[in-house]
Amino acid sequence: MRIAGKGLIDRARPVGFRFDGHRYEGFAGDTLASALLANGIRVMGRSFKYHRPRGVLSAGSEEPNALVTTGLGPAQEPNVRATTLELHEGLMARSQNRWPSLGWDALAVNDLFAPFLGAGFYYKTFMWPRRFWERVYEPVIRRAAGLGALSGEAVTQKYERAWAHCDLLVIGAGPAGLMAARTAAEAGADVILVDEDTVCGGRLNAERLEVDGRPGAEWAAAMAADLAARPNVRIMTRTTVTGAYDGGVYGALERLAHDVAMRPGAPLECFWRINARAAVLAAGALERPVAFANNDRPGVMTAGAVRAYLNRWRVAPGRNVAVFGNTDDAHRTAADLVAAGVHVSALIDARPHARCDLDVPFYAGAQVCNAQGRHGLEAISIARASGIEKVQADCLAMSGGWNPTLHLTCHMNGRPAWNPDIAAFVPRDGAIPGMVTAGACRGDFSTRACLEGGARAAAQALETLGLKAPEADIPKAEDSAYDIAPLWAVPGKGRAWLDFQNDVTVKDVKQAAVENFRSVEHMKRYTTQGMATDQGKNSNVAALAVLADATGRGIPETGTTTFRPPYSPVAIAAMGAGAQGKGFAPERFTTSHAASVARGAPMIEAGLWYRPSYFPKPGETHWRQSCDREVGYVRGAVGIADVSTLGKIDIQGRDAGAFLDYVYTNTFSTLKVGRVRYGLMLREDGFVMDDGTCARLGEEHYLMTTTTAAAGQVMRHLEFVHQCLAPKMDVRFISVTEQWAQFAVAGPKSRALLDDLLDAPVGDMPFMGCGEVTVGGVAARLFRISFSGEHAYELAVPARYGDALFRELAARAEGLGGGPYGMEALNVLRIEKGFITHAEIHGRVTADDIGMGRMISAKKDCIGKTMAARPGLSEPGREQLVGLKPVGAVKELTAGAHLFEQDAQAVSANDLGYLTSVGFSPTFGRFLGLGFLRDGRERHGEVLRAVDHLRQTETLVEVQDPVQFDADGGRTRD
Amino acid sequence: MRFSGWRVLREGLTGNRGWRPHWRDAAPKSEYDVVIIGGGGHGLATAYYLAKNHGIANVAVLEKGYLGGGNVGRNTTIVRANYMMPGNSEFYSHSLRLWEGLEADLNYNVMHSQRGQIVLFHSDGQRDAGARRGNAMINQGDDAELLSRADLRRMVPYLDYDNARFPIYGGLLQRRAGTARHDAVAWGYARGASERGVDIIQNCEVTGIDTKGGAVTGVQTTRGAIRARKVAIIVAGRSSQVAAMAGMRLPIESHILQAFVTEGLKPCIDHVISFGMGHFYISQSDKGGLVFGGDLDMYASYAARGNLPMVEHVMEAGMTLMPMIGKARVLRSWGGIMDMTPDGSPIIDRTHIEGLYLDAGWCYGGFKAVPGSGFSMAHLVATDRHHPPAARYRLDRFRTGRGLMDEEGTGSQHNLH
Amino acid sequence: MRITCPICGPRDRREFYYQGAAVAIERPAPDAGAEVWDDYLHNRDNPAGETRDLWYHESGCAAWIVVTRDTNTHEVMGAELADDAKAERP
Amino acid sequence: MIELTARTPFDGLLPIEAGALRLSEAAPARMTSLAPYRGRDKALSEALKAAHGMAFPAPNRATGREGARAVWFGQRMALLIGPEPDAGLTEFAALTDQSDAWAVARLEGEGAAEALARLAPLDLREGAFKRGHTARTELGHMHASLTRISGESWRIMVFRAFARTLAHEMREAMQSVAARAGV
Repeated sequence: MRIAGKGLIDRARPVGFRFDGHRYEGFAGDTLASALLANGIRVMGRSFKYHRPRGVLSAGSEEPNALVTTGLGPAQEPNVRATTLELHEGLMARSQNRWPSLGWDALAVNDLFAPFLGAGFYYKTFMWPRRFWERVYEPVIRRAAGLGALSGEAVTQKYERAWAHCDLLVIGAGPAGLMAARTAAEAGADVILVDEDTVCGGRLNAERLEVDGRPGAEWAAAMAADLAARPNVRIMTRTTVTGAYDGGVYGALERLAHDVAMRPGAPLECFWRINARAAVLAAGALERPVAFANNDRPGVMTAGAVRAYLNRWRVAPGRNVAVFGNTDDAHRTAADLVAAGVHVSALIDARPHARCDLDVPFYAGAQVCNAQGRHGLEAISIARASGIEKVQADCLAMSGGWNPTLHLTCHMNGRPAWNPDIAAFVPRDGAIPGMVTAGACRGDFSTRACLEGGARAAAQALETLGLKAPEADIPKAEDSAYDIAPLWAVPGKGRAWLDFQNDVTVKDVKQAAVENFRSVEHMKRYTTQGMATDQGKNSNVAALAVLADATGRGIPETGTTTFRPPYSPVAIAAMGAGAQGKGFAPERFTTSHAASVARGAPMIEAGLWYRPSYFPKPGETHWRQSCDREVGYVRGAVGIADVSTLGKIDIQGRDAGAFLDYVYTNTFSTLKVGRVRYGLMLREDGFVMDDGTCARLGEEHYLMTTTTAAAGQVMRHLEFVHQCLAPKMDVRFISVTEQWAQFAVAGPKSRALLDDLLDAPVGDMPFMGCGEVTVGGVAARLFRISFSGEHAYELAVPARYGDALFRELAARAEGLGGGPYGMEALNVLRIEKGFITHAEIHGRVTADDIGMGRMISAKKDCIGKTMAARPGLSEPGREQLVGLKPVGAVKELTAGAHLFEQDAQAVSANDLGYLTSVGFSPTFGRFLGLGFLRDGRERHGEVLRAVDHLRQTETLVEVQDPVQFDADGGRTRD
Repeated sequence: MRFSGWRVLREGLTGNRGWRPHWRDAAPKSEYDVVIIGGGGHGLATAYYLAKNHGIANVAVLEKGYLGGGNVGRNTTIVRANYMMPGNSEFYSHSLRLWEGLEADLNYNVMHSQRGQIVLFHSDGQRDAGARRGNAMINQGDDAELLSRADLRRMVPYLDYDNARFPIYGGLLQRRAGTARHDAVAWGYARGASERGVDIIQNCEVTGIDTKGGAVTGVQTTRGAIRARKVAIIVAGRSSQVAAMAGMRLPIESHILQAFVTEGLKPCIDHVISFGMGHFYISQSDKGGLVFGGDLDMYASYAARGNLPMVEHVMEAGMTLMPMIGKARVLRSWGGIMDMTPDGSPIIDRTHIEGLYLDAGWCYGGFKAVPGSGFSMAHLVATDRHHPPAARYRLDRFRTGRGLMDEEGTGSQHNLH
Repeated sequence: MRITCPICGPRDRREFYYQGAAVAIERPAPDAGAEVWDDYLHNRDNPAGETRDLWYHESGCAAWIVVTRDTNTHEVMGAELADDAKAERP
Repeated sequence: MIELTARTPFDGLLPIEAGALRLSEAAPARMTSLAPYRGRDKALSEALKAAHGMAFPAPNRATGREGARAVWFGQRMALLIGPEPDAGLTEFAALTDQSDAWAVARLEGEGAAEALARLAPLDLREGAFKRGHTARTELGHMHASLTRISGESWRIMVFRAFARTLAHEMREAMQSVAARAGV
């Protein structure tokens, strides 16, 4: 019910919205919760387990009950707190976790079975019959569990991430935070002031308190305006600091105002990483409920929330309100209600000595012990020495005292300390390096103490930054003492809720203790206490107190559970912003990409690169047809392939040769200028890391190539070897992968093509030779190397000419009866020739396994040499690289099939090896494979079974040398 | 007390007054046959199988904090047997079979749910490697199926098939893989061991290992000295420190692995799904939270908490793989301490000290190993012989290079598998 | 987490690649024997507390650095270039 | 003799405009990495001064002027941007042609640093990253070089093959900044 007065709503701007299909009206400045309360709606949700009707408990992000779903389709957002959801025109919200309706929920029947559904009941049953768990019990449980639902559709709204940097981060813009920010700003520090609310002010916006002689909210607004005008202050409202991380890094989630988020190109939310040299935590405090029977009735809410609805949103949460507490806050609440013209039916103060100066029915030393009204509070029962009295009330404002919002101080494993004076945990100093706490979050509850504390904390933080804080001018404000009589759970029958959302009651905690879940972590895990969406913000301390009581220990020795990031939940889309679709990893395009796509080539991922799979021709209906044709180009005429993705590293210096001798197994210092050599690199553990060719371009100048996959790893490895193992070597290197566009020109007509294309004929460049050439006047490099077993070259030009050169090469190759070839053909060509890729050098093979044991030079040390000599890497019985061809009725080979003796069962004990690469060879007219076979080199000629259970194929294969095509290499050398 | 639906019913009708402690909190005696250092999943399981399989019940499990407070209480609850290297293959196969009978054995519902795990692949090369693995699984007697893109579209339609940075080529499904309620596994073993006479001693930290003439004689603890004929170190996340008490330097680096859970949601993900390109895996708990994680933070740590770069990387992977989870909100993140070995596979072995045994180095695969590890470790401690499924988990394999089990092919040096 | 690169200054952890214990820079002689090599490549102190580990400023200046860090608190105490760290060794 | 047509890395991708921000291609004629050999750092710097009029830059700094700059490019490495390198430099340093290896763009306009703050983990505040400062860093998962040319004008370099991704990432960031500014 809306009441008169200004508050922070704009009555000139009515806002229409829908809840569960019904149309209502609120005002700009409302939250969904305040607007629903104003419209007399009390039931806003259902609890998790018992599906009890629930109303709003709080007025902040800690809300456990009033969770709704907003949006439709890809914009559907479950579990939105009605208490922080800003009302905007057209907002459509729906209640959740109920069927068929919020008012009548079928699963509310669970409430009747509550005696059988106590803490941990599911660990003791549903075990028989065994198969029923997956088939019956679990599906039923899963359907009943959960809160809201995802739409199942991909998110379409934009989210973003960003970095910010500052000297001082102030978390919370209440009185303490505002004072801290101003103090630091005046000292010249770069300040970021963050608050989760839409406006600065914190509790000042919810109270009728004065600061500096003016209403607190007004004072806060003026402070915020002053700060906003300063160039060294950045105010970020609607922003929650979600986590404190190492090195002064804070995570923060910003929700953009609805009207800003709706602009084209604007994000809905931004996840910030704030790097702060120092921080002031001024996050305030959260009020805690009191556990008593049926304290979860709609209409029972925290006293602070009642005041917030009254003062900020000008909404009376009831017409006839009772107030129950154990501090002066109860009196403050009653006074605010009276001032707003709301009837107070009872003021119950648990403190026996309490006095009341208000004209309301007053109960000192009394406790509320029960609440009536299933769909909305109707009456409460008050227990006092004289007996139980029932009082009518449609709203109960309850306060069990305040818990400092110290969550961030726990994010680095800091444990809070128990302060018996305020019956609450307070943060320990230094829990987060560089962070100082101020105000209510350290247990200073008066306004004056917050203002002072903010200025003091800023001064302290500034000192660590080498800045001097100016003398702070502390405004006038209330400074009342905090007088609390701890009250956690009111004794009595009936279920008294601790964790509202997860339906954890005092009984559950006590039962957990009986069953020996006495550690607070055990209790939490056994009962699910504190594991709901509020992460125990409303209930952990009370549950701990109940456990302490049940186990006969004090609260400090019972301990605390740990608060972990995020402070309040953060959408996956926000923290993973930009990664959807292609954004997950950058895309790397070769210079021939456009030309390949224009030829219809499907482009496939190769690391971050894209490479053409094959180049289809009209009439071809299957990739194999294209592949076979392209293999034919290379074997019969000339084929063109872009090989620019291979890593290329330019290596120079006096010790370049010696350095290469150290990283390669074989020797490069003896390589002649103008020649190329194949090299093998090991990891230090003795297994093969990578292979490739290395050309000697000059006396002190080499060009190394790596595989596409390992380019980054090899670069890192070279830097490691140089900087960490051989820093005295005079050698420098830099990646030139992107500098050169490089193309394989392969096949018997490759030389003819190049003779015609290059500005001067190739001449008699020998196999494994290299040199500088020009093409169209452009300086280029030519290497006579081959990955296909044919007479072949690789031609490299500066990348700007890559596109033009590829088009030229492809066209000329076509003129000679060839053309471009893709990865599929490249793969078949190399399998025919027994050349390896990372399918074979998959990290577990030695040089000897792939038949290159002799490439480890005996004359010198190299990385990996010592460990390669370990017995396990050199003894007989290892799996060795072999070639395989089908010899039985089944002609197909599949990679991943395992090898067995013909008469052996296909089980692990008989496993002899496996196939790594297969392809159909048009050259041989049959499938060919490469694989690893135990002692394979001794088994050439044997016939084995290749069994692929997954594809349900079994093929008889003959073992042979990996090199199946042109074994003597004549074609390459010709 | 035997747990059953009838018992729950009876207690419910009589005010739930008959429940008793799930396990007995014991005070340390001065001497035991076997002292197990570490009251986590593996330690409790070892105690349980020592008592059950070998009749050795004069056993103490010493836990420095609360039992199950280490990795068994902070993992992502996945149970699977999809290994291909000899050694791992037979071990995890055995462990999965134990899982399948665990509830009946323990009389404790650990909610082992065989909802199936799908490992996606994103290139022909990954499919071939996946096929090698799947065939190895079947050779071992476990189940595996190769799924096509079309199969996947039918089973898990919410993956991004059309725009993802790394397209989905298919997947390897193990139907018998799934999840279990992690805490319950520790509690169930504790209850089973306790009922068989094992002493479970919480808040008892071991501060020294006593030896004489090359043989173990007992341990020093914060609650006094305890003599023992045999001592087993089973302390994931503290292996190096405890082994150092016996003068050992282990092939282990301890790392942080983070995990995440979202707010509760209505059922949307039925399987366990692993994203081959993004170090990302996800399942949905019975409570409705999406439980997911990624790779190590990649720096040695005992802090059991991580940092944003990996947090964000995990979220990025989720968004590219299944953008329908974007609106799910992360409720909580946490970390566990992973004892990483050079080849990514564990150690169950004797040590150079007679009577001192080591069960360590589970990397990030320890949860599913709990039954198998307990079973095999109990066998080793009781008989001094390696249990065949765990016979390759030798401490000296790195020195000799024999029997390395590098599932990921990243090396048998500390490359952080 | 932020690491102060001796060359680039304080930078976000994501610019760095982590290698492991800094013993990696102390490669034994080829003939040092199996035990020494086993220690070099496999066995680790793995301290809970101060440690020295090796990082590579991969998307920064490409320097390999030795970082002194606390594995319990993640506090970064300092960093030096790997070749400086090597030069300091006796 | 055939004629090969040259294409720039951002061909067809830039410019991009959003609000006050503009991203355009700024491909220099020549880029050469200079990596001094052991003990030749000082000699290289002097030779560089004599030949091209600028000293070898200190870490994270650029030297020279418009048209001829030496930009620090990593540990003991600089990138000479603009001139054809003097042949005499090869005595002191490994010189490697990088002219085609990098996609070079210029970002200008109010809010440029804010747009970059969407992608780079660097402190780009005016006081911390001044005119003439440069950094090797990460830009949306890409290795990058970032230089503040003047107040709101930046040079951004990524590997040539990443040009399209950079254009996409920058467009998103620029649009966000523009939308928040209400333009």
